[in-house]
Amino acid sequence: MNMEHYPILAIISLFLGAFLVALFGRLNKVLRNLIVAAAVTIPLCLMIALIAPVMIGGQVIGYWMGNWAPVGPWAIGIGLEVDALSLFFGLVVTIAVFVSGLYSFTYMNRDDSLENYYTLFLMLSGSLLGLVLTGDLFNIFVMIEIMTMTAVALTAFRVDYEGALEGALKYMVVGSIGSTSVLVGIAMLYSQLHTLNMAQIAAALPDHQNLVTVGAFAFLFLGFSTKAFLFPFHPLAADAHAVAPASISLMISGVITKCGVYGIIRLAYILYQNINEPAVSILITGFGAVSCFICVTMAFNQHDFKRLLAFHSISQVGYVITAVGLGTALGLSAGLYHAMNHTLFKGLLFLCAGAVQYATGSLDLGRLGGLAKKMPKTCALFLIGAASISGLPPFNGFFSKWMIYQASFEKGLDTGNFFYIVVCVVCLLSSVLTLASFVKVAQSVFFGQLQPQFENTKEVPLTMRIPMWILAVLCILTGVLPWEVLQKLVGPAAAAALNAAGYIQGMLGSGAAAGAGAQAAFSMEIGFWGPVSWLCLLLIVSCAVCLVAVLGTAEQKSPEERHEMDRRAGRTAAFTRDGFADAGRILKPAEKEGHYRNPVLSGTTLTFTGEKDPKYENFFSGEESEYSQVGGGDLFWGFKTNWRHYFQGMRRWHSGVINDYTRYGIVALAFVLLYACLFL
Amino acid sequence: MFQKWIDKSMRKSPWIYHINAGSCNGCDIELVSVLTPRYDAERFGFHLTGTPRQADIVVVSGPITMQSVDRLIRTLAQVPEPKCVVSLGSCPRSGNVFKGSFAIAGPLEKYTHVDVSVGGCTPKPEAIVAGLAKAAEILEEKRREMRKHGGMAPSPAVAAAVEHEERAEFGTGDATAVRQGAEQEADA
Amino acid sequence: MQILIQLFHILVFPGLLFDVAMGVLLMGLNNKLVARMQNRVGPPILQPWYDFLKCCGKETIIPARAKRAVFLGSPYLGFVLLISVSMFIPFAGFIPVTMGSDLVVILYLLTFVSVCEILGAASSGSPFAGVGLSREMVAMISYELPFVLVILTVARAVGADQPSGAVFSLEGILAYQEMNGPLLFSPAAIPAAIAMLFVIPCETGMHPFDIAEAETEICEGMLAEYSGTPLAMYRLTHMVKVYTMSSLFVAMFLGNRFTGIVPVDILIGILLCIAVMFISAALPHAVCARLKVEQVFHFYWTVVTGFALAGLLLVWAGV
Amino acid sequence: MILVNYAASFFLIALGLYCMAVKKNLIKILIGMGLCDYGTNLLVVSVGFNPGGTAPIFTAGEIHPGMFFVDPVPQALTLTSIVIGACTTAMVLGLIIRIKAKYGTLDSTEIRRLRG
Repeated sequence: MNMEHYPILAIISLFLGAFLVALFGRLNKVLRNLIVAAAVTIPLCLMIALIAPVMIGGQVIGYWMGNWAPVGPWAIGIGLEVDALSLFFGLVVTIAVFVSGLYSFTYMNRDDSLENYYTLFLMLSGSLLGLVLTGDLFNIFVMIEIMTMTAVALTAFRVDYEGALEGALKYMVVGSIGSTSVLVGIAMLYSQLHTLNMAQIAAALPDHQNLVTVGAFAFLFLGFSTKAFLFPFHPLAADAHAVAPASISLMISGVITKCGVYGIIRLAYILYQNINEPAVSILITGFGAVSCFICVTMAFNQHDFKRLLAFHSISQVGYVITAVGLGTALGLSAGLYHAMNHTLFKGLLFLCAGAVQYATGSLDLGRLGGLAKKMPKTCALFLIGAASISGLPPFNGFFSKWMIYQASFEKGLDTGNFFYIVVCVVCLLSSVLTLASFVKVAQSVFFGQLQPQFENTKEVPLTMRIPMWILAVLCILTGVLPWEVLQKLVGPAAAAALNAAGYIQGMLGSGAAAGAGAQAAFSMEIGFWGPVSWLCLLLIVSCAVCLVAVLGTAEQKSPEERHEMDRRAGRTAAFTRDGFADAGRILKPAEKEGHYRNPVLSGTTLTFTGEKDPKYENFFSGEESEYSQVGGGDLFWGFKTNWRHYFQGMRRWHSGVINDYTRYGIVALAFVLLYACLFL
Repeated sequence: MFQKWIDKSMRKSPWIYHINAGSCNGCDIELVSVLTPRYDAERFGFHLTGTPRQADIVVVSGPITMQSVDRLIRTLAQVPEPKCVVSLGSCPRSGNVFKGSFAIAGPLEKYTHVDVSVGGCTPKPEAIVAGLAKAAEILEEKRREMRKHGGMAPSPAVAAAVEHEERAEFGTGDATAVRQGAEQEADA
Repeated sequence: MQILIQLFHILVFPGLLFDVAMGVLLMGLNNKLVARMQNRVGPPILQPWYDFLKCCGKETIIPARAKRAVFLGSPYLGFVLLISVSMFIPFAGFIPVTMGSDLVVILYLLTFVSVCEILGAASSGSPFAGVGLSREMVAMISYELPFVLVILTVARAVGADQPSGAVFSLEGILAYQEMNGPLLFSPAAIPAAIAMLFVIPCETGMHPFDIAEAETEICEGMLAEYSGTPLAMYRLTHMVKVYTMSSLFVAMFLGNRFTGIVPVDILIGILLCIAVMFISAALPHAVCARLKVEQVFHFYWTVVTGFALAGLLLVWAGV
Repeated sequence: MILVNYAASFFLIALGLYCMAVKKNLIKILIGMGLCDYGTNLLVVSVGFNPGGTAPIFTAGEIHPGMFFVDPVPQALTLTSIVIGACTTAMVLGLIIRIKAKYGTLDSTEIRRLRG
C-alpha cells in the first residue's frame, strides 16, 4: 500500500471503529472489545510506520481527499498533511489513545452501556488524530467541535459521580467561547485569502497582513488556548478532568490540551510565521507562564487527587506554551519534548489515580493514606510518574524542563528583555512547587497511615497495570535517552515547524520537501547531561557503598536473623496471639483491651502477653499509636500562611459559577484582541 | 571488618532519650543543665534525641505513676538494641516520698532491667554525667555481648554478671535524699 | 590504567572517600566551633564519625506501618545521589568525571537528595515524620528561589562575553575564574554570594534552619522512626551535603586553581570550605535559635531573595 | 450593505457572550450560546457573499462571460457549523435536564459544587 494512504486510514479506522461499536457493541462484549482493540492499535502502527519516511527522511506526506489535487496554487479539496510536526503529535495522540483504550477494558468494567462509552471514546480519538493530521483549517474546526462534544459526553459519562454533570456543562458552555473564536478567526482569514488550506494560507499570509488577519490571529490564538485550557480557562480543565473517568482524564489532559498546543504552534510558526515578533512571543510566553504559575499554586488548595492532577496538567501545558512562545529552535524543541513527556507522565499519573479509585472507590486526599502497603505496584508506578513530572533526573520531565529554562534564559539574554528572565525564574519556581504537590499526594495517598476502612484494598489487576507500565517505561526511556529522542523525534518536528517553506512545498509543490536544509542549520547548545554515564557513575558508587556495607556487616547478623535466633531462644519481646510479628511485617489489627498488660521481665527484655509488639508500632510519644495522618491540606502550612491572601483570593476567584468563568474568557478575548491590534 | 570500631564508638556517642514518668521536674532540669556550657556533656558525645528510635541510653525520672506506666513500657520497647536504662533520681528506684501511693506503679525494676541508677533528690549534674558515662561503658559491653551472641541482648546469665559488676550508684547529691532513697529501697 | 585512574577519582580522591572525610571534618569542626563560641569544650572533631559508626551498630527497627522497601532504600539512594552530585563539583582542579557539570543539573540532583529523605520519612508512617516532611518541603520551597536566582546570576556573570550569553557549566565558570580571578571580587557577584551563603545552611538543614528535624518539637521530625544503619546513612548524607554545598560555593565564587601547585591548592580548597562552613553554618548556629517554619519561608523569600535579585539585576545591568 | 451583515454578526456574538456572562438561568445561557453560533454563521456566510453573484450551480449552457457566483465554500461551512450548533444545543439541553433533576435548580450560582 502506498505510504500516503496511511494518515487517512489511521483516522478512518478510529471513526469506523466507533461506528462498528455503536452497531454491534450491544450484541457481544468480546466482539466490542476486539473492535476497540483493533481500532486503537491500527493507527498506532500506521503512525510508527510513518516515522522512518517523515521524521528521518524529512518527507511531507500530502493526501487529497477524493483526489481533489490542487490546481496551480489553489487547493480545492480537503487535504491531509503529515509533516514531522503533525506526525509527532499524531504519535502522542495514538500512544495515549492506545493506552487509554487498553486501560478502559478493565477500568470501566463496572459501568454499564459501555458501547456508548467506546463509541464516544473512538470518536474522540478519531477527531484528535484528524485534528493533528489535517491540512485544512475548517477541518480543524470540525474536529475541535467533535472533540469537545465527545469529550463533554465522556466527562458526564458517569452521571451519578459527584459533579460530573456540572463539570461537563462548564466545559461545554465556556469551551464554546473557544469554538466560536476559532470559527470567527477562520471566517476572517477566509475573507482575506479565500482559501482554507493551511499551506496556501501560509504561503499567502505574509503578504496580506492587515487588521483583519491580525484579528483572526487573536481569535484563533484564543480559540486554541481555550482548547489547551490555558489561563483563564484552567478552571474548566480542573472541573472536567476531575470528574471524568480516569481513562478520559488521560485523553483530556494528555491529548486534548496537546491539540491546543498543536494549534498554537501551527498558527504562530506555520500560518503567520510571526513567532519572532517580540509582541507575539511575549503574548504566548506570558500566557504560558501565568498558567504555569497560577495552576501550580491552585493545586496546593486541592483535596481531590484528580483535581490536583488536573491543575498540574494545565501547569505543565503552561510550560509547553512558554517554551513554544520563545520562538527559538531550542525553545520549540523544549516545548515539543515537554508536550510529549507531559502526555506520558500525566497519563501515568491519571491512570494511577484511576487505579486508586478503582481499588478504594475514593479520591479524597484527606481520606486515603498508606496505600503503598496495599498497592505496592501502583505506588511504584506513581513514584515514577511523580518523579517525572517534578523533573527529577534521570526521568524525562527533567530534561525537557531543563531545556525550557535554558531556552528562556538565553532568549532573555539575546533579546535583552528581562521578561524572559522572569519567565525562567517562574518556571524554575513552579517546578519546585510541582514537586511539593506530589510530595503531598505521595504522603496523603500512598504513604502515611492506612485508614481502617481501606484494610481490604487489593492491588489492581494486571490488565490495568500493563498500560501504566507502558507509559512508565516510556517515561524512563525518554528520560534516559534524551539526545536520541531529541534527534529522532523532537528535532525533526521542531525543524518542520520552523520550516514553513518546506510545509508549503510539500503540500502544493513537489512533494519531498527541503526539510533537510533546515535541519542542518538546526543545532542546539544545551549543556551537559548524560543520563547514561550518570547512571553508570551511580552504579559504581552504589556498588562501592554496598561493598562497604557488606564488609561492615559481615560479622553482624541481619535483623531478621537475629529475630529468628531470639525467637528460638525464647528471648523475644513479642508473641502475638496468632503468631510472631517478625521484623515489623505482620501486624494484626489490634484490639483495645489487654495491651501490654502483664509485662514479664526475663533477662533484660520485657515480654508482654498483650497482642502487639509495641516495638514495631510507630512512636507516638509513648501513647498507643492510633490513626493519625498528616493530611494533604495541612501539609504546607508554613508556605500557605505566608501566602494566605493570595490563596484566599484564588479561592474566591475560582468560584465555580459558569457566568464568572465566561466573564474571564470574554476578558481574555478582549485582551488578546486589543493586544493584537495594538502591537501586531 | 569495622566491628571493633563500631564497638568503640558505642561508648563515644551515646544518645540520650529522656522519659519523664511523673517526675517533679527537678531531675529533668538537672539533666538539661548537664548539657549547658558549664557541664557540657556534649564533649563526651552525649546528645539529647527526640525519639526513642535513636536513643542508646534511656533516662527515666519520676516515680512511675499509674498514668505513665503504659507509655513508659511502650517507649522502652521502642528503643533499638543495644540500649541502657538509667534511672535518674530516687523516685524511679524506690518511689521516694511517693512510695506507697495508690498512684504509683514503680519501681522501675519491675518493668525493665536498670543498668545504672543515679540516686539523689535531685542528683547533682556531676553525678548525672558520671552515671551517663558509666552507662556508655555498659553500652559498649552490651554491644560486644550482642555481637558475640548474635542476639538482641545478652542472655540472663551474662546480664546478671554485668549487673553484679557494673551496676553502680552515684549519689553525690543531697545527702538526706540519698539516705531517704536508700531507706525506702531497704523497705522495698 | 585510564579506568583505574578514573575509578580512583570516583572512589577515593575527589570522590567518595574524600567526600565522606571532608563531610566528617566539616561537621566535626562545625560542632567544635559552635561549642567554642558558646564557651564550651565541645565534642571531639571526629564525633560525627563516631555517631555514624554507632548508628551502624544499632538494631534497625522497621515500624509495622512503614513501607519497607522505601523506608530502607531511600537513605541509601539519597547518599549515592549526593555522592554523584559531589562528583560534578570540581575540587582543586580535580573533577572525577568529565561529563560536564551543569548548575541546573546539580540543583535538581540536590533536590532529588532531599526528595529521597522526604520519601523515606513519608514511608515511615509516623505523624511526626509527616510534619517533618512538610516542613522540609516548605524549607525547600524557601531556599530554591534564591538558589535559582544565584545560579542565573553566576551563569550570566560568567557568560557575559560568551556567544551563548550564559555559562551554566561549572567547568566553564572555573575556567572563567582562572582567567579573570575569583567571581567574588567583582562587585556584582557579592549580593549573590551573600544569598548563597544563606542558602547553604537551609539546604543542609543546619541548626537555625533545621525545622524539619527539630528534636524537641516534633521528635526529630523526618527521622522520627529511623534507627540503625539507615539513620547512619542519613547522618552521613547530611555531613557530605555540608561539604558539597561549601565546595559548590567555593567553585562558584572563589575558583579552584589558586596557585597551580596541586597540594597547596587542595589545602587552600579545604581551608576555604571550612571558612565557608564557618560563616554560613557555624555562625548562625551559635547565635540564632531555631526559626519557625513560616519565619524561614518569610526570611528566604524577602531578605535572601532580595539579595539574590539584587545580584541578578546588577549583573544584568553589566556592573 | 455587507457591512451591516458583519456588524450584525458581531453584535449577535457580543449579545450571546453577554447572555452567557450575565444570565443566571441555564436555559438563557444556552440561548446565549445559540446567539453566538448564529452570529458566527452569519459572519461566515457573509464572507462568501459577492454582490450580484448568482447561485454557485453549474448548468450547461447557462454560463456566460461576466457572470459570477457567490462563493460556495462558506455556505458549506455554514451548513456544517449549523449542524454542529444544533448538536451542541442538544447536548447542553440534555445536560441541563440531568442537572435540573440532580440539583433541583437551573440557577447557575447554585451549581457550583466544583470550585476552589
